[in-house]
Amino acid sequence: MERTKPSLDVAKIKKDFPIMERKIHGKPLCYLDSAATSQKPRQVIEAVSEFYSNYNANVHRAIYELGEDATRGYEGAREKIAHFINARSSSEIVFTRGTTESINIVAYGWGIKGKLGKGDEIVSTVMEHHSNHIPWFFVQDYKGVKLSWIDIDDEGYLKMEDLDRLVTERTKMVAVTQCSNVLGTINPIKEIAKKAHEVNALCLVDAAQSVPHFPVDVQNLDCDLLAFSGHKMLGPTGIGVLYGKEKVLEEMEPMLGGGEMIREVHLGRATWNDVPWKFEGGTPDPAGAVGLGAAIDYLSSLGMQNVRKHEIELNAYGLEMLGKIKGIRILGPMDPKKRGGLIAFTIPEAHPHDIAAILDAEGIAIRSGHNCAQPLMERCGIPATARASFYVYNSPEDIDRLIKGLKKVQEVFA
Amino acid sequence: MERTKPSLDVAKIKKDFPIMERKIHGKPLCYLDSAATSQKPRQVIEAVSEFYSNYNANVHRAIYELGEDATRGYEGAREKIAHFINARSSSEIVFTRGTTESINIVAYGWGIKGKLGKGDEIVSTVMEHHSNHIPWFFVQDYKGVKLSWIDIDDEGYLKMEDLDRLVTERTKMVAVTQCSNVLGTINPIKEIAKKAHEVNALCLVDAAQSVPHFPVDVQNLDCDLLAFSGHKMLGPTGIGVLYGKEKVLEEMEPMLGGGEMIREVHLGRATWNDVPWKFEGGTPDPAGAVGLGAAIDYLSSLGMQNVRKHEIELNAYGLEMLGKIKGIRILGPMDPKKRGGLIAFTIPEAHPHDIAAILDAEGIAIRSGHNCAQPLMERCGIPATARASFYVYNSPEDIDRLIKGLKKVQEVFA
Amino acid sequence: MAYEMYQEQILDHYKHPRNRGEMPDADLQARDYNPLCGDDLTIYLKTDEKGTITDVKFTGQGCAISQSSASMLTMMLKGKNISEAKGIDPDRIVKMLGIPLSAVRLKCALLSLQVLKKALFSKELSQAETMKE
Amino acid sequence: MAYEMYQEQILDHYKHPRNRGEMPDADLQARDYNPLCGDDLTIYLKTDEKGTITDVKFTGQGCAISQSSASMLTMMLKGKNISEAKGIDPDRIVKMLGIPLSAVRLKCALLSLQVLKKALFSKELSQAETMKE
Ligand SMILES: Cc1ncc(COP(=O)(O)O)c(C=O)c1O
Ligand SMILES: Cc1ncc(COP(=O)(O)O)c(C=O)c1O
Repeated sequence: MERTKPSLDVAKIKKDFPIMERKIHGKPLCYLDSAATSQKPRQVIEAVSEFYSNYNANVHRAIYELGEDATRGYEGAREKIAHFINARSSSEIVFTRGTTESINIVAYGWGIKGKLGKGDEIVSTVMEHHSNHIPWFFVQDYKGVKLSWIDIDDEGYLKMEDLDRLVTERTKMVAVTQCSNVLGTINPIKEIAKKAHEVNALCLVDAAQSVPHFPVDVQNLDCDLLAFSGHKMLGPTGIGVLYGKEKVLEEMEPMLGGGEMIREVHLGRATWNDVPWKFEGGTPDPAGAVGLGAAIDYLSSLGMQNVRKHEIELNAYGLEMLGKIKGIRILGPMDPKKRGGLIAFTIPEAHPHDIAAILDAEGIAIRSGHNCAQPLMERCGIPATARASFYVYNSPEDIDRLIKGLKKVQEVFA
Repeated sequence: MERTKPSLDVAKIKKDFPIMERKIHGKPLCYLDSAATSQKPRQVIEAVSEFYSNYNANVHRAIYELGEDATRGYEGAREKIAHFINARSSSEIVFTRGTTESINIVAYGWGIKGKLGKGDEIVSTVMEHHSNHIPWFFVQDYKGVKLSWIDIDDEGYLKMEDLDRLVTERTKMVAVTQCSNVLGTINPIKEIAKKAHEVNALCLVDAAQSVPHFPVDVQNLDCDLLAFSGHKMLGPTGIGVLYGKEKVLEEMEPMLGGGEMIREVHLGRATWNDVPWKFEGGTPDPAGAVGLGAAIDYLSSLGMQNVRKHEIELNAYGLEMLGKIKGIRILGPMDPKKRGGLIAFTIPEAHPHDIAAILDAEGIAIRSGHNCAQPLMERCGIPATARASFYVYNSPEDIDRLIKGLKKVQEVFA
Repeated sequence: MAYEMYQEQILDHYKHPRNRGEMPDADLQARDYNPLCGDDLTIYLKTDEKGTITDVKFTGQGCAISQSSASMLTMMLKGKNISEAKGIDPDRIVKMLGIPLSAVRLKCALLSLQVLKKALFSKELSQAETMKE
Repeated sequence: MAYEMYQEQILDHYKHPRNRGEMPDADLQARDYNPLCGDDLTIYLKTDEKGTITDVKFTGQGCAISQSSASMLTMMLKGKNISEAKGIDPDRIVKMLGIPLSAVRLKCALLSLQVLKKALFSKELSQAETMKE
C-alpha cells in the first residue's frame, strides 16, 4: 500500500524525545500508551530545568526580580493556555493538578457548596472515566441530587435520544467527555452544550483526551467548564487546567482554602481573591505551568490540525491491521475519523494483562485493565481491555510491531 | 568576632545550586526567601529530568517495564519520606500538592465529610498561616463547629494557659504549626499533642516550616496528622505530603474522587482503595515525588542536625546584627535556639515593600507583606513585615549584605 | 521476563484449570477483586468435622497468573487441615508458581491466597460479629 | 530599577503627603485593599451641586508608591468635574508618577485610582440599589 505524505515528520519529532533512545529488554521502545500519559520532549524537560536553574521563586507576592520572572513565567503560561483553547481571557484559566482535580473543584465549588438540592439532576454518560463519575457521586451523596447516564449504542456512540430524554428542566449540569479513553468515541459537545443551555443547565467537558489530540475551541463549543491534564499533552506531571466562563467561575466557591486564594483574612472569616486565583489555594506550581507552556508551544509548532490528521492516519492503519486478527473485538466506532487516536481491543486467547506482559518483552508498551472506566467495562460486558494509543511520536511502524507482538501472544497462548 | 567551625560547608553547597550563579541587577544573588520557597540543587533538577528522559510512565497500573520503573520511583520516594520523618510505614505517607492541600484533605475528609456537629470545637492558634486557618473556617461554616485560637505572649510564644483553657471535652481537633513562618517560634508539639489526646482530640501539625529545617520524628511527637511541602525543602514545586497515623487515615473520607483512589466503581456508587492511595485521586505526580526523594537524599547527606545548627548560627548572627539597627522591631523570640531560621522585622523609615524593592536593587531577595498570616499581623498590630529567611546555602556574609542593604534603604528614606 | 513467566506449567493450568466450578453447598467461601486489573476470584471450601478440607473449587476471571495460581493452590489444598491451610504464606505461592514476578504481577499471583485466607477466617469473623451483636 | 523608582518627587509625597486626613462629612467615599501587600486606602470627596470636586482627602497605609500615588492624585482632583475625574485612566497615573513600575508595583500605583473610581461610582451604585429595592 502506498501511503500519502504523512502529516507529521515522525522521525524528526522522535529525536526530540530523549526516552525514545531507551531500550526495553534490549529492544527499542515502542510507546503506545500516550492516552495514559505522554512522553516529554527535550523542550519541555529543559523548560522545567531552566525554571529551577534560573528563576525559581514564589510567584505573585515577591517584590524582587526573581519573583517577577517567576510570575511572568507562570502567568505567561496561563496566557498561552487561554490562547490554545481560545478562551476569552486568561482569567478563565485555573491551574490545577490535572483533570481529576479540575472536575472535583467544580463538584465541590458548584455542587456540594452550591445551591443544589433534592429534585435537581446531573446528567452524565456511561462512557466516563472515573474522574468524571466519582465527583458527581459525591454531589449525589451530599446533596441528594439524582444522577443519570446517557447510554451508548452498539458502535459506541452516545444515544442522542437519551440526551433528549434525560436532560429536562430539573437538569442542572451535563458532564460529559469529549473523547472516550476506551471507545475513542468523539462526542458532539456543541450539540450537548446547546441542549444543556436550553434548560439552563451548565455543560462541563472532560477534555483529558481531546485537548492533547485535536484543536479545541471553547468559544465554539460554548461549554461552560472544561478540564484537561498537562501530562497527557507532552507537559509535566502534576499540572492541569480548569477552564470556566468567567461568570460561572465567579459564582463558584473555592475548594482549597489557604494562601493565594484569599483577599482578607480575620479569625474565623475570610474573603476570596479574584478568579482565577480564588481556586488556586496554596503555593502554585510554576515549574509545572512553565513546562505546560513549553508543551503547548511544541504542539502549536506542529499544528493541532496536523496532529489530528496524523492520528486519523494511524487509526486507519491500526483498525485495518488489527481487524485482520481472528476473533479480535475492537471497541468503539470503526470510522477512523470519528475516534481519538486510540484502539482498545480484546483477543480470545489471552487476558489483556498477559497481552501487555508479552508485548513488553518485545519492547512495546500498551495499557491493559479497566482503563479507569469500570462502569463502561460493565456496560460492554468485559472485565478489561488491551489498549494501544497514539501520539505525535508514533508511526505506522509502531503498529506493525504491535501486530507482530500480538502474533507472539497468540503463539504463546496457542 | 571569631566564629567556630561552621556546621555546613556553605561554599561547597552553594555550588550545587545553579541559580546561585545568577546575577540580579549585576550583583550576585543573595537569596533570603527560603521560607517562601527554597532553591533547588542540581541533584533534584537532574532527578526530575532523568525521570522524564528515562522512565516516565503512568504508575501502578502499567504492566510494562517503564511503568514498573516509574512505580518503583514513586513508591520508593514514599519510603524515603516515611523514613525521613520516622513514620511507622510508607502507607502513612500521602502524596499531595503541598501543605495547603494536605490540610484541606483533612478538613474535608475528617471535618466536612466526617461526624462533626454543633457543640464540637477545633482549637488552633493566632500564629497560623492562612493554610491552617481557612480549611477550618470551611468546617466551621459547613458543620457549625466552634473555632478558637490560642493567643501569643509579647515574645511570640504560645500562651500555654490558653491551651489548657481552650482544649476541653468538646475539642475534636487541635491544629497547630510547628514553626511560625513570621515569628519563627517553635511550638511544643509533643506537649500539645498530649493535651489533645487527653480529651480524645486529634492533633494536626503544620510542618511546612519545620520538616525542611530540623529533624522531625512523628512517632516521638505523637501527632496524628502532619503536613509539609516539597518546594520548601529543596524539592520540586507542586508536591507535598500528608502524614497520618494509619488508623486516622483509614477513618477519613477521600477529598478528591477519580482514578487511582477507587476499588470498585458502578454507576452511582464506588468503594475506595486502601490508604494511602485512597487520598491520591487522579494521575499522580511521579516526577515531583522522585524530585522530593532526591531532595531528602540531599538533606540527609548534610544531616538535619547540622542544618538545624547552621540555622541557629545564622539566627544568632542575624539577631545580633539586625538588633543594632535603630528603631527596628524584630518579631518573635530573641533566643536563636527557640526559633526557625527566619527573622521578620519592620523599620520605622520604610514600608516592607520599599525595603524589599531597594534590597532587590542590591541583589538581595527577601519577603515583604503579610506573609499569608493576616490574623497574626492583626494581632501584632502591623500591616506587613520584611522577612529574611535562611537555608543551607546561606552564610553570615548574606546577613552582612542584608545589613548593608538596609543602610541603603535608610539613606534613601532619610 | 515475560517469556519466563509463561512456562508450560502456568499455561497448562490457565488453559485447563483444575477445580474450576461453583459449589452451592460450600462450608466456607470468599470473593475478592484486584482493583488494578480486574482479576476476580471466588474460592469455595468443603470441610469435615475434623477440619479437613475435603473439597475445593474456584470461579472467576483474570489473567494467566491469577487463574493458574488459583488452580495450583486449590490442588494443594485437598486433604489439608484448616489450620495448616491458614499457615500458607506468600513465599509458598511464589515458590509454587516458580516464575519471576514483578510487583504488579505479584498481586495477581497472590490474589488466590488472599481469597483463601478470607474464606478460612470468614467463619471466625462471622462468629465474632454474631458475638458482638 | 528600584533607585529610579524612589525619585525625589515620590519620596517627597510619601514623607509629606498632601490632602492626608479624614473627612467626616464627605459626599463620596470608598476604601480598598491590596490583598497581596496590605496597602489600604480610603478616599473622601466633597462636591458641589454642579458636580465639581471641591475638596478631597485620603487616609490609609502602605508603601511609598501607593501613598505617593494617592497624594499626587488627590492634588490633581481639586476643581475637576466628577465626569472628568471618572475619565482618568491608568496611563494617566503611570505618567503622573513618571517612574518604571513592575507588574506587582503597578498594583500599588493604581490602588488610588481604583479607590477613586469606587468612590465616584458609589452614588450611582447606591442609587441603582435603591431603585432595585
Ligand atoms: C507555616 C506555613 N504553613 C503552610 C504553608 C503553605 O504551604 P504551601 O503554600 O506550600 O501549601 C506555608 C508556606 O507557604 C507556611 O509557611
Ligand atoms: C477521559 C479521561 N478523563 C479524565 C482522566 C483523568 O486525568 P488525570 O488522571 O490526569 O486527572 C483521564 C486520564 O487518566 C481520561 O482519559
